[in-house]
Amino acid sequence: MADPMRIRAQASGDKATVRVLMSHEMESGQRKDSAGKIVPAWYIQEVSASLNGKAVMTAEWGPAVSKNPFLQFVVKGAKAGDKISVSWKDNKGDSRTDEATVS
Amino acid sequence: MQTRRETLKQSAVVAGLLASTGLFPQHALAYEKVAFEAKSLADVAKALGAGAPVESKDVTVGGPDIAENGAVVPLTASTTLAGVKKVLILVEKNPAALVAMFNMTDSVEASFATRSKMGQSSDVYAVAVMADGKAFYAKKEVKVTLGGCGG
Amino acid sequence: MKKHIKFIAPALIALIAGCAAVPSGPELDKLAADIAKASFRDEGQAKVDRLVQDDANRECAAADVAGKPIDEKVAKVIEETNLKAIKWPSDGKFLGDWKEGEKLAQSGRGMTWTDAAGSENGGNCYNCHQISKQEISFGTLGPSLYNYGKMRGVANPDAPESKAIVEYTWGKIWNARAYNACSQMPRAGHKGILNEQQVKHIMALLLDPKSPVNQ
Amino acid sequence: MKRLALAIGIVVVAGSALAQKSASDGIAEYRAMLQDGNPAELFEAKGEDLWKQKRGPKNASLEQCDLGKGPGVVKGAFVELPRHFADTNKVQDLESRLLTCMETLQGFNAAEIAKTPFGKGEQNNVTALATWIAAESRGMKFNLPNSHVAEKTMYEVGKRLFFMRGGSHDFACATCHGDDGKRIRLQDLPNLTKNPGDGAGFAAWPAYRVSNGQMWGMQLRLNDCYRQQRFPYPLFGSDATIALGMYMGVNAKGAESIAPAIKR
Repeated sequence: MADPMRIRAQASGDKATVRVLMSHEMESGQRKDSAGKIVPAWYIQEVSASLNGKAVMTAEWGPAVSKNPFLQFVVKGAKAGDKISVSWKDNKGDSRTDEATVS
Repeated sequence: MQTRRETLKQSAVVAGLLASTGLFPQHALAYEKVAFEAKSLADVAKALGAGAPVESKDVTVGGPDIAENGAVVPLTASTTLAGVKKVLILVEKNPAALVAMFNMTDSVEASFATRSKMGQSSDVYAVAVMADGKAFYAKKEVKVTLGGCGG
Repeated sequence: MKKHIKFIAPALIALIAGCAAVPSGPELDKLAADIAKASFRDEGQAKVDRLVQDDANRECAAADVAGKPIDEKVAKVIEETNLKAIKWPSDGKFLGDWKEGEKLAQSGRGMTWTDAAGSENGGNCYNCHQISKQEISFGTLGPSLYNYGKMRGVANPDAPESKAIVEYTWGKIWNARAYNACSQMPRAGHKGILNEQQVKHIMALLLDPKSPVNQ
Repeated sequence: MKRLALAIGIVVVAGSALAQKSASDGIAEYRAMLQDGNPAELFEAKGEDLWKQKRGPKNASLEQCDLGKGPGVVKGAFVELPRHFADTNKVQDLESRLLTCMETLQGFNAAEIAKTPFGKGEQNNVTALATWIAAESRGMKFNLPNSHVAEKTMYEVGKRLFFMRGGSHDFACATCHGDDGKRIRLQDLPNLTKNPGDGAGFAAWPAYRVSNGQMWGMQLRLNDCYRQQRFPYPLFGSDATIALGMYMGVNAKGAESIAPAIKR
C-alpha cells in the first residue's frame, strides 16, 4: 500500500490554504530502464478533496506531474478544527485517502 | 458551445462532487484521456470542448524564470474571473501539453499550485475554462538548465 | 584486495581505540592509507587500484593536509616529470573541430562506476570553467576561458607567433601538472581521459577564431 | 509570479528587469519556491513510524536505541554525530549506529543491510529513520564531542582522506570543497574544510533530491561524491566514510542544521 500523504491545512481569515505531499513514483512512461525498455507509465490520475465530508475540488493529472507530488489549493469557509480529506487514485487503480485537521 | 463529450463530462464531475468523503465512486471521473494526450493548448481546449483560448490579464501563471532541474518545476495557475469551471496548467513542449486540470466548486478559490516535469525550456500556460465554454490563458517562459555532472 | 580487509580491520580498531594519545603524523598517514584500503571495493570500471597515488598526487595531498604550499624543489620535479610525459600531436596538427570540442566540454561523463567501460569520456570543462558566452551553466573552480584565444592575440593558430600559446594550451590540457605541480585540473591526455583527437577538438574550441569562445 | 502583461509598456519594463536578473538570482528564486513543501516530510513521517514500530526477528522497536545521548534520546543526537560509542568501541555515524541498533535491538543482520544497495529493502528504512532523526534536531547547532582519542584520531584520518587525490581524474574531496565561493556548473559548493555556514554541507543532509526524487542520507551523499570523483565504491558505513563525517561534522561546529533539506 502506498505511504501516507502529508496534509497541512492552515486557516487564515475565512479560508484555509491546504498543502499536500503525496508519496508516488509518477512514472512518466517516457523513461527507459537500463536495458533500454520503456518503463510503463504509473501516475496519479485523479485527486479529490473534501471539507468536513463535502467535496470541494476534484483534479485530473497527467504523468507530467513530478514524483512525490505537491499540491496547494485554498478552501473557502474553512476554519480551525475542520477536517480536510484528500484522496488520490492512480492509473493502476491504487488509491489512498488521508485526513488532516485545519489549524 | 458544448459538445456531447463536454455534457457527459459535466455530469461526471457532478457525480464526483456528490461523492461524500472523497472516496471515488466507480467511474465517477471519466479521465480526460484525449485532453491529456493533446500536444498543444489549442488541442487541449478542443478536447475539453472549450473555445479557442484567448490571452487574458485576468489569468495568472506562476513559475520560476529558470528551473535548475526540469524534474521538478513549481507552477501555479489562478484567475480572478467569475464563473470559472476548470483551471489548467500546461507545458507546451512536453510530450503531452496538459499537466493538471482542476475542477472548480464554489468552495475553492481558482488558485492552484503543483510541480511539473519539464523536458526542456518551454512556455507554460495557466488556462481558465469558463462555464460558457470560453477559455482564457496566461503564459510565461520557463528556462530549464542542465545540472552539473550529477552531484 | 578484499582479503586484506579482514586482516586490517582489527588492527585499525586496536589503533583507533587504543586509549593512549592521538597517533603521530606519520602514523596517521599510514592509518588513513590502511582505512582507505579497507573501505573501498571494485565497482564496474572503478577498481580499487584507483586509490594508488603517483608522486604528484601524494606530495600535493600531503602539502594540503599540512596546510602549506608544496616544497619548491618537489614541485619542480613533479612539473618536469609531467612535462616529459606530454604526448604532442602525432601529425603536428593541434586544432580539430570546435563544434566537437563544445560537445566534449559540455559532457561530464566517463570513467565512473556507472559509466560503461569504454564509453566515450567527456572533458568536464564546463563543470569548472566559463567557456562560451551562451552557456550560463558553468563552474568557477577554474578561471574563465571565454575569449581564451582572442585575449591572447591568436588570430591565426597556424601562424608562428601563435606557436608558443598553442603548444602551452595543448600541454595544459594534456597534463596540467607540467606547469603547476598541484593544479586541480585533471590530466586529460596523460590519464587517458581524452584521446589525441578529442584534445584537438577542445583546442579548437579555445583557439579557433571561429569558435564562439572567441566571438 | 508574473502576470502576463498586455500593455506594451509593461512588457518592455518586465523585459529589461528580466535581462538584469542574473541566472543565479533566477536559480535562487527557483530554490525558494521549492522550500514550501519538501517531500522529505514524507520520509520523516515514515521514519518516525519505523522508530516506534515493533519489527525484525526480535519484534522490537528502536525506542531504546542509544544514538549517543542515552537510550531513546533522539532530540539533539543528530548534531553530535559521528561520535565514539563505548558498547561497540567504534566511532559511528548516524547510519552505521542505526545498523547497530537494528541488529542488537531488532535482530536484523547489520552486515546484510550494509551490503544492500541504496534504495532497496531495509536500506530505505535506514534512510527514512535517518531523515526523521535529523529532523528532530532541526534548527540546532552542530557540536560534535570530539573529545575521545578515537574521535580525534578519526578526525585526523578524515582530514587526510578529504585531501587524498586519486582516481582517473586526480580528484580529492578538496578539489570541489576546499575553497570559498566556488561553483560546479551552477551548484554552489560548500567549503567543507571549515564551518561553511548554517544549513550548508554537512548541516543539510539527509536531503531530498529533486533531480531523481530520492531521499539521500550522508552515506549515499558521500557514495555519489566518490562516484563522481571516479574513485572505487566506498563500503556502507566504512571507516573512511565515518572519518570524513567526523572531519566535516567537527568543522561544521556552530552551523545550524536544516536537515532534511531539499536539493536540486
